[in-house]
Amino acid sequence: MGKFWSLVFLSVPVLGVAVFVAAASWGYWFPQNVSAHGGQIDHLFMVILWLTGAVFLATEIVLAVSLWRFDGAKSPRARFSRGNMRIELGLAAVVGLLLVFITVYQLEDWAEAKIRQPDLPPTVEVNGRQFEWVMRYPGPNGELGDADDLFSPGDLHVPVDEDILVSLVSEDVLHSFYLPNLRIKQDAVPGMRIPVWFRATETGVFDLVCAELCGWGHYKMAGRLIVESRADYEAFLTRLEAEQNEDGFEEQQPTAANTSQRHPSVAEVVYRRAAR
Amino acid sequence: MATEDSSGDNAQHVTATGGVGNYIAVFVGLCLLTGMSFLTTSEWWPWRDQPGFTRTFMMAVACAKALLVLLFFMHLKHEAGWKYILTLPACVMAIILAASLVPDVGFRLRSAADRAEPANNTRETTIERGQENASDQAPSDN
Amino acid sequence: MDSTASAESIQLRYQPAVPIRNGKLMLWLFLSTEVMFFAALIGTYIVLRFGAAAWPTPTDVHLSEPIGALNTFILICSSVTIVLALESARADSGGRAKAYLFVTLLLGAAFLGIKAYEYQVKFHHGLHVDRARRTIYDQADLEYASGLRAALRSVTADTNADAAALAAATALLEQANNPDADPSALALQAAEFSEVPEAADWRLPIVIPGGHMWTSTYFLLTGLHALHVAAGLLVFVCVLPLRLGTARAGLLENVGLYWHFVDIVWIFLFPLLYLF
Amino acid sequence: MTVAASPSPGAPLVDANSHHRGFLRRYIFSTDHKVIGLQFYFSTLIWFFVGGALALAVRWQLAWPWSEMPIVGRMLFAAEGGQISPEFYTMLVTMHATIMIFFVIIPILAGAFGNFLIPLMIGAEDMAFPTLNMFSYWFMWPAFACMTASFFVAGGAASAGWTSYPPLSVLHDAAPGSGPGQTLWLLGVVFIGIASMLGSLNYLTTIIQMRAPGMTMLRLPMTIWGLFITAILQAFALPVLTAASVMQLTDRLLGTGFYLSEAGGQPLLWQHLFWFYSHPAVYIMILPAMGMVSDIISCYARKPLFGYRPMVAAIIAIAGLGFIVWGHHMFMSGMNPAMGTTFMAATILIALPSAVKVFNWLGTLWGGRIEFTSAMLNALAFVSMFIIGGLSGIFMAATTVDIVIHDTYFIVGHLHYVLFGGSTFAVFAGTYHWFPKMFGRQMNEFWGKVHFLLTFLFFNGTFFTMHIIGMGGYPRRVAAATAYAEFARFEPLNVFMTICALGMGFTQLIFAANLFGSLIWGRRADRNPWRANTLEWTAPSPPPHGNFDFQPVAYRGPYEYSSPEVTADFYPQNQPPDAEPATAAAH
Repeated sequence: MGKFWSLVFLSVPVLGVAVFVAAASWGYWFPQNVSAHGGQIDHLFMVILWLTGAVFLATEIVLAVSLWRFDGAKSPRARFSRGNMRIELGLAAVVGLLLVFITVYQLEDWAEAKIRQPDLPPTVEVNGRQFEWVMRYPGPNGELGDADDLFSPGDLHVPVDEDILVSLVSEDVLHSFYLPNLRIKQDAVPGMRIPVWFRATETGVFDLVCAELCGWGHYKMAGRLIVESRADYEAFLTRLEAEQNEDGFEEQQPTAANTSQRHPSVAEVVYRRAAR
Repeated sequence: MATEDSSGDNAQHVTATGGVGNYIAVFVGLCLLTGMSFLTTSEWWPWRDQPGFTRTFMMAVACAKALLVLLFFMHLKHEAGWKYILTLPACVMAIILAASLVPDVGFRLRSAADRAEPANNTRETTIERGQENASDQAPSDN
Repeated sequence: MDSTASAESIQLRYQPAVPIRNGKLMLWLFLSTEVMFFAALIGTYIVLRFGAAAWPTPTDVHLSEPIGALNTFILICSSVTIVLALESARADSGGRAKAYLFVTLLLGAAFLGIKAYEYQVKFHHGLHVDRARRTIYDQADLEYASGLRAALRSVTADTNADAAALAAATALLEQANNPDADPSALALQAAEFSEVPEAADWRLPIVIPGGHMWTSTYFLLTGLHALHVAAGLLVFVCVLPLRLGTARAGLLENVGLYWHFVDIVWIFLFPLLYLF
Repeated sequence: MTVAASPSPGAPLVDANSHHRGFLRRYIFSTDHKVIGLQFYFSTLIWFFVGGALALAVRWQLAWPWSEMPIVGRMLFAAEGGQISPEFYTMLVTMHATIMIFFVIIPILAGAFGNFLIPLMIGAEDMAFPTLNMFSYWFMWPAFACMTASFFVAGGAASAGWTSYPPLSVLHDAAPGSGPGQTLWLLGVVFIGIASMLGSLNYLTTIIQMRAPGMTMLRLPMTIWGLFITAILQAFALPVLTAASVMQLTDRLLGTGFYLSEAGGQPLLWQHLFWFYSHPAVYIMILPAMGMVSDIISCYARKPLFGYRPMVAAIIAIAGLGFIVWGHHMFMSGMNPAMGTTFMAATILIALPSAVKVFNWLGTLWGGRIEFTSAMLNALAFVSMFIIGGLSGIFMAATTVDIVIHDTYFIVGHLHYVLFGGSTFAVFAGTYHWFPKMFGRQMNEFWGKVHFLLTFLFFNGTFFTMHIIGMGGYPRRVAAATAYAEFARFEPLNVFMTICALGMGFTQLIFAANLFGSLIWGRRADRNPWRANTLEWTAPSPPPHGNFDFQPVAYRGPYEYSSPEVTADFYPQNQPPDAEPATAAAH
């Protein structure tokens, strides 16, 4: 039976590699990358995949081979050995070096992705609430956070090939601002304003996903990312401004009060109401 | 048999202590220290306008008191080496836990206070490294 | 020896690693877990308190430092009495041990009594954790204004009220009923109104920035500490009827170690909660 | 060797009356560690099937969203036309994880195997505090009751995820199960915390103070080392979760605001405190398994464990590092990114001791004389699967790569490779291995192998595929990704995974049948059916109250298989060096 079980365990590395090869060739792979920095993240993933893949193959094959070779039915007596400290230390050194390499190799990209915030005013404020994304663009005066801001739920419009700084907030519970095609993910936390930055390199319509469980409607908290040319983007803002001003009702009042009237959040409602 | 004999007997493990006089001395010390930290709230405390120093002083006093209780009332002064194994890990872990909350929870809210926004805006905070921008107005505030 | 030996009379021998009773070892390990428990709570208090945008002063929340110091003194006394009880038990004078333990019990009860008095003072001033019964508000906003209106309405409906104060309350209510009234101005007037001796008991809502978080942390920390004190008292009550001779010195030592730990927690809570 | 009558705490060794006690004292409110261990075992087995059923419901929804579930759907959700509602789906994922983690893996490893094995393996008659031990089991019942009741309260059971992140879990209106269900969930967690804490303090005291003469710390079997370190992790980490849960309870019930930003609190505070426990909990769920697997592999390879001291050092290193890496669950949470770097470095370092362990298991096999028993096969599966789970963990540890795979199915695949592929296979292995000692009978080997083979295949079919859709960005905890154009391409894979999961679920019935069948019809086992070295095999099968009918003394480490000093291929720990070939208590 030793050979049979050896083959069972050998199937793990064989099928494991086969699955990855098949997935790559049948298109079950990364989402299409349309961001300036995404290629680097994919590259890092592949570096780790190759490294871990090599270790995976080596260890799993050694496991299968030892089952084949040292089947109790045919071996006379086990070789008595309590271990070998020199091999252990050598192994630890090699693995340690690999791990240090992985750590150091991606430090720079982490800093680019999350620490070195580009020096530009926020392009848009993205507000997560159950269960939709509400975008807030600066109005005609170009400043975000004043009375002439423009609101638009669902779709996030951004100009192509420009640095975008998103100011991420949440109104009620945790959400996660996830753009698979841009390799962007960041939780939105109530009470915090978190900057997210990227640069889209291709026009098109992509998914905006909520990746943090936010209630029963989490699965449908979908938005769209619309990457368009500068001209289209400005046309969109103009259109939005026109739509918003048609209401007439909102112009006189301060925006903040407006917002809370238009979008009473669960958190606000609960906090306001005297506790039960 | 090579191993030492086991002993679960209660009477064998009575640790030496300093005696009643010792306890009274420690008691007086604790009372004095409590008085000292209480003094910081009085008008005679010379460093009233330096809360940082006052708080450090009070925590130092509290640590001294805790140490007195540990050493004498809990007899750690007279115990063998095991006392380090049983007490230090918990203290180290406790400090790690509290310390690691500070940069993430403490400082972040602190930046809101530093901005000194109007009262209706205290809920919103910004990540420290984020530069100030005009959009700090909380959309959900009134 | 082998398996054929008669089993009935065997007492197994062990090889203990530390030269203390199992009970004492267990108690020290238990204290380690308690250290972590209070580390989480105190850590929470520290980060929330020093991260808070505003924090009330002791006078805002009717916190009396002398009472806190008195409670500290009581706990220190109880630590001395219980260690004296242990000494007496070791000297095999059970009566004296019992007397000391009884004094410790009384001191612990006194601590809890003072704590209860403090809580009662807080409750009297509307400093509840429970939002429905709390009269403090973090900020002067619409929520505060509606709370003030509700309180004033109940005041004006009170027929036994002092005529002058009643007139002032009616006037303030008229102002508060104006939808354009500035909540901050209302809060200021209400604060002045509360200074009137006859009206102090009516407990109009007040604005204490950071008041919500203060009640949360104060009641959590002191409450859980008081629970520990109460548990200690319960143990004292169970131990008192026993004969506290040398044979019970170990038990008394364990109880004492726990009690000293409770004392140490208070040693840190006192400056953190009362003096900072 | 003579028996020196020295006083020892606890009950006399063999209680002459133990066989005359009432049924209640012997089997229900027993203070015997073996009975308590088995109580834990069977309780968790029931929850294992409940949690598994919830998982299958989750899989059903993912493969065929909003379609009518056969049979079960008609019974449970007649109102929705037999389909799973989104509210119910969030409850399913929450309760599946909660049950599997808190009610199955942790109690079966620490509670069942820990209780059963610790005194036997170190040569003690019972735990240091038998009555306390009994309470540690009975404190599980309020937790069981809370969780069971939560399914039947208004709004259903907790549905804020097993991580219970506020504000979702604090605000009453935010999630469907955030009513009484969430409160019961928190109470359950607090009760489990008390039970585990009592248990772990007991284990620590027992292992420190009640080892048999000669059983030095470096002669302890790896199982005991795993359980020892686990108990330390529990003792230090659990109180933090208890404190955090108390704060969430007061937030929910009394109106405090620790986790509500509107009140000056911080949602991230919960995440820090929660993961301060729950990351070490990951090791609580794997370290005892690692220990058991080390023992089993060495026994069936008939070869000493390769590198005993490095193995011990690795366990200690994993546990030590495990305390300072919790932040790697929070890379995307809005945590200070600079802290993310520190947490990443510590996390990646954990791969080092893990690699040492895998290498040593392989080193143990190499040159051995391998016996392919059911226990051995499951232990080998543990090694094979742990390699995958460990390696896939490196992707998440690397902060930058975590951006794309955080909260996707890549994580789901990774954690199941560690928890099912790792811990659960170790539980199977431990069951087959120690069943003779628990009940004095052998489990059926043929059905054991059938169960192993099917579980192994279906398991890999289910969870390996998750890495692929995770790479594609498929988010976890969504009832159906139909709202997203990007993920439609993965639907065929979802169907495939669900079919495998169903197969895996039904395969477990073989295990249950084998387990209960062997209780009745199993072949009688003698004291040491596997010719193993450790002390538990020198006691009768099953051991009586008091465990040993002789004074156990350890003369050597637990892994002296195929030692050149003796002709037999094993050399029990308690066999005196000169007493060849009389193998002390082994028949």
